[in-house]
Amino acid sequence: GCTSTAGGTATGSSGPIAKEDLVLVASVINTTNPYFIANIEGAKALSKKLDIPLEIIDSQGSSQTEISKIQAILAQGKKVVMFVNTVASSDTPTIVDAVKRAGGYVSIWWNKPDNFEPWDAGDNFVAFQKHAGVDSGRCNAKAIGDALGGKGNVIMFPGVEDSTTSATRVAGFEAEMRENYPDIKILEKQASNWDPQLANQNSKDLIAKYGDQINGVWSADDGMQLGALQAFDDAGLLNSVKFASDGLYPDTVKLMKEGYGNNAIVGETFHRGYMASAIGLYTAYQAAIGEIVPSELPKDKRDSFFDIKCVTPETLGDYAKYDTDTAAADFVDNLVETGPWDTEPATLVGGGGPEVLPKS
Amino acid sequence: MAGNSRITSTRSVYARRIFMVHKVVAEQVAGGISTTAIRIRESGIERRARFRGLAEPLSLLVALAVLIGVFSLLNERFLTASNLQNVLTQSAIPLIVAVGATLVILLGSIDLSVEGVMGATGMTWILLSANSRGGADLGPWAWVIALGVALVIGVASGLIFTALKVPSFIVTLGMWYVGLGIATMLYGTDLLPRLEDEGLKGWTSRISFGLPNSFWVALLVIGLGIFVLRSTRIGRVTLAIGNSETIVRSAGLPAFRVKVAVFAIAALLSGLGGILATVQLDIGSPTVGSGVLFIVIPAVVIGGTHLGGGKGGILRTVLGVFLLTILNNGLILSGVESSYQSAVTGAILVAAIVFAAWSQRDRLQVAK
Amino acid sequence: MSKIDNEATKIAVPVLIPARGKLPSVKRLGGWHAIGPIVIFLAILVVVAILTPAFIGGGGLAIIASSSAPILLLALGQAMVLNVGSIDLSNAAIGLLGAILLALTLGPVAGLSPLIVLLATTAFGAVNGLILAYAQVPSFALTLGTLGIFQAIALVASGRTTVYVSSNGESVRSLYESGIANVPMTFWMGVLLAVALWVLLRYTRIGRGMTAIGKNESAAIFSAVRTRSLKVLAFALSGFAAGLAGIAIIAQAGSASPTGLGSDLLLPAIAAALIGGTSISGGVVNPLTVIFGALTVALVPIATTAVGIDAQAQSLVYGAVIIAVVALTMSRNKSSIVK
Amino acid sequence: MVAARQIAGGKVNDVTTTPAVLRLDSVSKSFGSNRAVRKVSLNIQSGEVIGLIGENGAGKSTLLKMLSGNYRHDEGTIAVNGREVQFRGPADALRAGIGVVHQEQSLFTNLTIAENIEVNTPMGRGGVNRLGLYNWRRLYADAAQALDLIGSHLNPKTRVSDLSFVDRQMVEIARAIRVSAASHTTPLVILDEPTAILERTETAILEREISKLRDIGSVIFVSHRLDEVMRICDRVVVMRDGELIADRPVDDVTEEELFRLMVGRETHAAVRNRRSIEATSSPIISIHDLTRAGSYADVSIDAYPGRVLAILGTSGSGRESVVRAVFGAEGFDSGSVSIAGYSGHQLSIKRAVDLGVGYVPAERKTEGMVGEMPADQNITLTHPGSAAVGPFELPRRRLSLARMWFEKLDIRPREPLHMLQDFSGGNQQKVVLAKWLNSSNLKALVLDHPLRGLDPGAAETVNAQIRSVCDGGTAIILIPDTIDEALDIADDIVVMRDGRISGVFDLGHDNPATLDLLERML
Ligand SMILES: Nc1ncnc2c1ncn2[C@@H]1O[C@H](COP(=O)(O)OP(=O)(O)OP(=O)(O)O)[C@@H](O)[C@H]1O
Ligand SMILES: Nc1ncnc2c1ncn2[C@@H]1O[C@H](COP(=O)(O)OP(=O)(O)OP(=O)(O)O)[C@@H](O)[C@H]1O
Ligand SMILES: [Mg+2]
Ligand SMILES: [Mg+2]
Repeated sequence: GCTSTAGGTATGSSGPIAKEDLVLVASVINTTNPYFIANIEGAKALSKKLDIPLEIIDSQGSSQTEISKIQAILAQGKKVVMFVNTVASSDTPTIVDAVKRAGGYVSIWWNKPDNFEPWDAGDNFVAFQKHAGVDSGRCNAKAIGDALGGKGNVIMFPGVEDSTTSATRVAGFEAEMRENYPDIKILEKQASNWDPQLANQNSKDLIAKYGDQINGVWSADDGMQLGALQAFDDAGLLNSVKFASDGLYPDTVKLMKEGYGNNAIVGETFHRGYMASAIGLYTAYQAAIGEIVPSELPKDKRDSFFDIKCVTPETLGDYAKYDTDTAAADFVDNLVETGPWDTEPATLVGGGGPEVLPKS
Repeated sequence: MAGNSRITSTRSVYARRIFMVHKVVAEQVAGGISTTAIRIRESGIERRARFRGLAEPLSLLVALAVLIGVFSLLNERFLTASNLQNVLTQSAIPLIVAVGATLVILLGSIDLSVEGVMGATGMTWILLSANSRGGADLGPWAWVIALGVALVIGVASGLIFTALKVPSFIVTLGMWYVGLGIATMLYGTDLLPRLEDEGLKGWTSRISFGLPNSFWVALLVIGLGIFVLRSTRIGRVTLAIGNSETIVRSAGLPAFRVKVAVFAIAALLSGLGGILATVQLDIGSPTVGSGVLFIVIPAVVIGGTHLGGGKGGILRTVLGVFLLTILNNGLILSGVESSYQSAVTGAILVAAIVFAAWSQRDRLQVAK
Repeated sequence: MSKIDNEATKIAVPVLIPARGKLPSVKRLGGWHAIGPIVIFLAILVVVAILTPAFIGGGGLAIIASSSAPILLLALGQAMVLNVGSIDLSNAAIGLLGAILLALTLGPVAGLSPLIVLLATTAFGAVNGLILAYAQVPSFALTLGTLGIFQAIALVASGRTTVYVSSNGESVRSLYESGIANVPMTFWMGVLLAVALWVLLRYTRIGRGMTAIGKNESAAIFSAVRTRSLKVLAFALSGFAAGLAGIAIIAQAGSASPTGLGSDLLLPAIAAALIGGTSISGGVVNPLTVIFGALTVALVPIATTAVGIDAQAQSLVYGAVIIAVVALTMSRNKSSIVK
Repeated sequence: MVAARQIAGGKVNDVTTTPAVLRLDSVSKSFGSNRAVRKVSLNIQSGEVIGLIGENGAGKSTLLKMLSGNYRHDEGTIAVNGREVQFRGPADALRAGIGVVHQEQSLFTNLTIAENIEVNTPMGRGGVNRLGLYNWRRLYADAAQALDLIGSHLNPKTRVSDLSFVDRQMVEIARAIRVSAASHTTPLVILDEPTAILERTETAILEREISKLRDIGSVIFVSHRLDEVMRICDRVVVMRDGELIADRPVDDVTEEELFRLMVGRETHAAVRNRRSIEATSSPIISIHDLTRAGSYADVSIDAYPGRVLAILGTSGSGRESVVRAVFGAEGFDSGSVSIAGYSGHQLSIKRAVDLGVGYVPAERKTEGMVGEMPADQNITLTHPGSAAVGPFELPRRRLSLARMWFEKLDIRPREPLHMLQDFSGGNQQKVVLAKWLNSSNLKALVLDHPLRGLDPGAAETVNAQIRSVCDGGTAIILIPDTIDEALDIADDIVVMRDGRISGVFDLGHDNPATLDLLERML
């Protein structure tokens, strides 16, 4: 006969779970990008701190793989505390549903449908968390705009075209330029799919197209920026072009510090993958052990934007401490002390609901 | 027996008659007719063959010329020396990989493992060279070991394909993941390895004697590839296998060894491409080869090498790579939005193959 | 005609074939390539069950089945195309485009939407087939080209973002949320299609003609088989199956995006078809074993996770297992030469 | 030259003193339970041309494949030049000096003539050095030399795909004799039905060359054309059911005797009563002024029900293209083909079949049958309606239908569920015929070399079947292998030369001499 399906019976359990029964699960999009590797690092640090076993899921860039691997873990009857860096927004409802049926707790990072809110889905979907893309884009735009003295031409490398993360950053960057740097012209956008190699190629083509008209380059993440930097270096243009991007990978830190290419990198927004995973997991963990009751939280604590730090070469020194060997462990120590929303440098700055895109 | 005697005698009458006739024919054919007839036919055949050998590349060249013409009208920077050098740099790695892919396709097989092999080789190479993670700097040995990794993957593909008779499509698809897996495991969880050797940084796009270094490498590989295909046993047997493996076997030719060798060569060239891509990007990444497969295979096909094997060549593939690289570059230079680029490329691919096939359409033709 | 029938029945009795020795039982079941995929799937399953008993107990089977649904649907379409000796590299892109169209249209036209989507995807497939049949170009290159076109259409149609089903999504959603034996309807949809295709191939003139094309197209042409129409039909079926896969995607996710769920199913679906015993050179296919091919392809990544293989090693294991499974299940009886 | 010998219990008593070029002693080979070759013993001397004949499936090719290293023998010994050999593969046989022209043409059509000829030359000895590098100049020279040896003037640089069938066969022979380069011995050249796919006029050239081969080495020659065997060979050996049952000098046997030895019965061929066109009947197929540029021009032919119309011509005469146009398989530029009253410019195969035309192509394996399908499915492939209800097939009815045809045409083995490729050539041909006979509406049957590769016994049964179809009121258009075949079976003969009709004969009134016909062909 017809029954309800997809992995176990629907429980939607609430009520605290004993710590011994818990498993931490961190799901990342791949294990080859520094950001996702940092995700794993943070999860490991928290696992050690809380003394709870950890499982890592590698989605291999595929929604289907992500979902089925998550279900595979849930099916083993474990009570999970989960952090998912979703491959696509549309994966979120399915994952949340599966976790709910298995009586686990999940925090989602970066991508979810705009109309799918934690408070509508019950306590098992503890929180949705991200760094606001619009703010990040604005940060970068300011850095480039100021470095160019408010005049010049810029090219942009968005990520995958249908990615919200990329789209919000693009929107923020464009809005800031439009509003505050009217003399800076955006020459062209070439979606480079978060792929350093493609950004490298696209850079070469745009250099061929615009030559030394290009004064600034923006990339939606540091991976693509590394590809772009190399292309401009090869073309001998590095010294006269300014770069800004999101992520501040440790490699970027090094380049900024060295003053690479006549201080080519002028602005970065800072976040660390280990912070995201640790915050996400810890939020879910608190809900699991009954420390917090999600339904009693204010909405902005369940759909949250974390602080965007705009890093410039001058302020770079302040961030060195987040890349030491013990940085993840230190952060986790602070996190457990101050709670998910108030740990420097990733403090909650507000939110609730989808990001509002600036009007164009 | 008796009842049949009349019949048998008629048969032998016929036989004798036919015998006589044949003598006549044989004499006629032996003298006079044959040699002139053969000579006339032969000269016709040669002319046709020479023309046919040129016709397809010619239409490709025309297509290339048209593209170049259109793009140079759309953007005057298209035809500048710096952009042409840029196009050559971008085509170098696909060219190197495509030489191997052409050999594999001439066998009638396919190699999908390109990106995996590139990742594994590039990662091995950079981790054993001077890089930002420190570790061993083995100098030239890094090249040897990295290409050794590629060779092992290629030989493994070849052996599984030939000995276990698994279709190359699946073997190399699996090897794609395996190569990616090797790269991922080598990469571990540490920082991105960056190239430290200042001499190598940017080497691929540096210009020597008017052309980018990586393009010189590609030229060398193309030259070697053409030589192998034209004038070595491996090359000729590759073509023979593509034509008919049954015949190759019954002729006692080393089908097994040649197939393994071709997969090994292809993997080595992918590996070389992986190292150059790593140099080009200056960073080690398991996905350093991303997107290369989807330039290389269409390039081979557009070049007119048959996926069934046996027909085609490396120079045509070179034209195919140029066509796609120029297309890619030209679309960006003429300001086509990135969303539409895959559609334009796809449409041109379809148009190219339809155009090429149109004249040869025949109701009895089998298109797979 | 009736004269022939009479004669046939008269003769049939005395000429009954003397049994050529007892056939081994595997052969009677249709040979290794018919049961191989089932055996391999079960073998992997047993290994997983032994290593992680909790996984099977916790509805692991239902998870495998539900995550194999889109792969299965695409693999079935692919198998039909492979059967006529071609390949369809665009079917996953068509499926995703179908999902996007469904998400866009479910709101405005409600119940009509799945029909429109299936019609559209079938038409897309048919266009591939028409170009293939009438321009006589190799399918590999052709569908590689149309793949790019469909991807771009998907990107533009979706407005470069995730498209959510605005309303009327319940009935489609229920395909995933309700099911039989704890397995969602999307999977049973695949099973149903497999059975239908199996009947088509085994018991109809159309199926016989398609198989003849795959085995020897020239001979099929000379036997007055409508080779062109049948090839168009094979591609149209691939498009139709892709449309169903699109519906399955919406049923599962409630939304679609050009790089989201379903965007990377092309190669797994081909692998599923081949593991299911389909010959890559045409003429050999059994839709019923393709079901197990799809289940195996879905099982491998789940199994690596369930068994607890290190995340960084999973892609290596996946590749190796796919090769091994095909090596074990492939039908080599067609010819000893594999390309 | 030929030593006297007799067969005694399968053992050959050889009384010559010089070692035989080839000596087989009780050689056997089985495929599973099927004993394809049983205890065959045979001696071949230098400079001898041996004719090997036998029914389809008698084991000839199997025997030869053991000599060429493609199969390994199960029992017995094979000795070459007095030394016992164990071939592990074709390469070993080549080294021993055995060159083969296989039954199926085995040239690489995408490579040059030179490469095809030199393909077996070991590395380091010919145009390929020890490292596998080619010396093209040397390669072409060697190949030209090999071609010279058999009197061919083909350009070694030509690609094989550009050659005609005869020329290809010449290349195969040149390749076979190139084994002398590999072995430094006089070659033994094996020719497995080299003439089967050739027109009779073309075989004349080949026959001359084969006869000349005895100056270079020894030859084993397989053919189903007994007259050919009689002309070319010194000695004939006959195989039946895997056994070697006779070994005679040609001077001691007649064609009739060979036929009886092969088939195990007398020939049943009956002289046909030819009928004239009845005044009332109208043609079923009417070709009018059919023209295709470069192929044929102004061809007009009428085919009447109940009559066999044979078209004679050499390979360039365009007769194949004409009949393929009738079947809708090839297009034409002008003129018309009308079938049973229907006349249209664009004729497709499907339309032709719907109008009641059937076609047995010359290329049986590639065009005539789906080898990997069971025989019964092949039979119903064209007219599935005979075993179907609507779109659904009825496997039982299909099987009983197939059984009926197996019985009627004496197709052996009587196993319609076996893959068609596993039947012998003659039986495959009968299945292909059955495919068309299975139509309820067969008005005309076009037969392109229907007897190609069939042994004389099988040829008789197929011929008998063609006659009975014809007697049933079907028009037959036949492209025969030989003039003989045409005179044997046809009611009308049309001769074509260079794409034009050069002669029309109604055998009811006319009685053309063979030479007469031949003259019009050449
Ligand atoms: N590859 C094979 N596998 C199994 N049986 C085979 C194979 N090849 C040949 N045979 C068997 O060997 C027997 C002899 O076949 P062979 O091909 O030698 O006949 P033949 O004399 O060459 O016939 P033909 O005149 O038609 O060429 C056949 O009856 C067949 O059953
Ligand atoms: N793979 C196979 N398995 C079993 N029997 C086979 C196989 N291949 C061939 N045979 C057998 O070999 C015999 C002869 O086959 P062969 O291919 O030589 O046909 P043939 O009679 O020579 O055809 P043709 O006269 O057209 O050349 C047949 O009786 C057939 O049953
Ligand atoms: Mg034979
Ligand atoms: Mg034969």
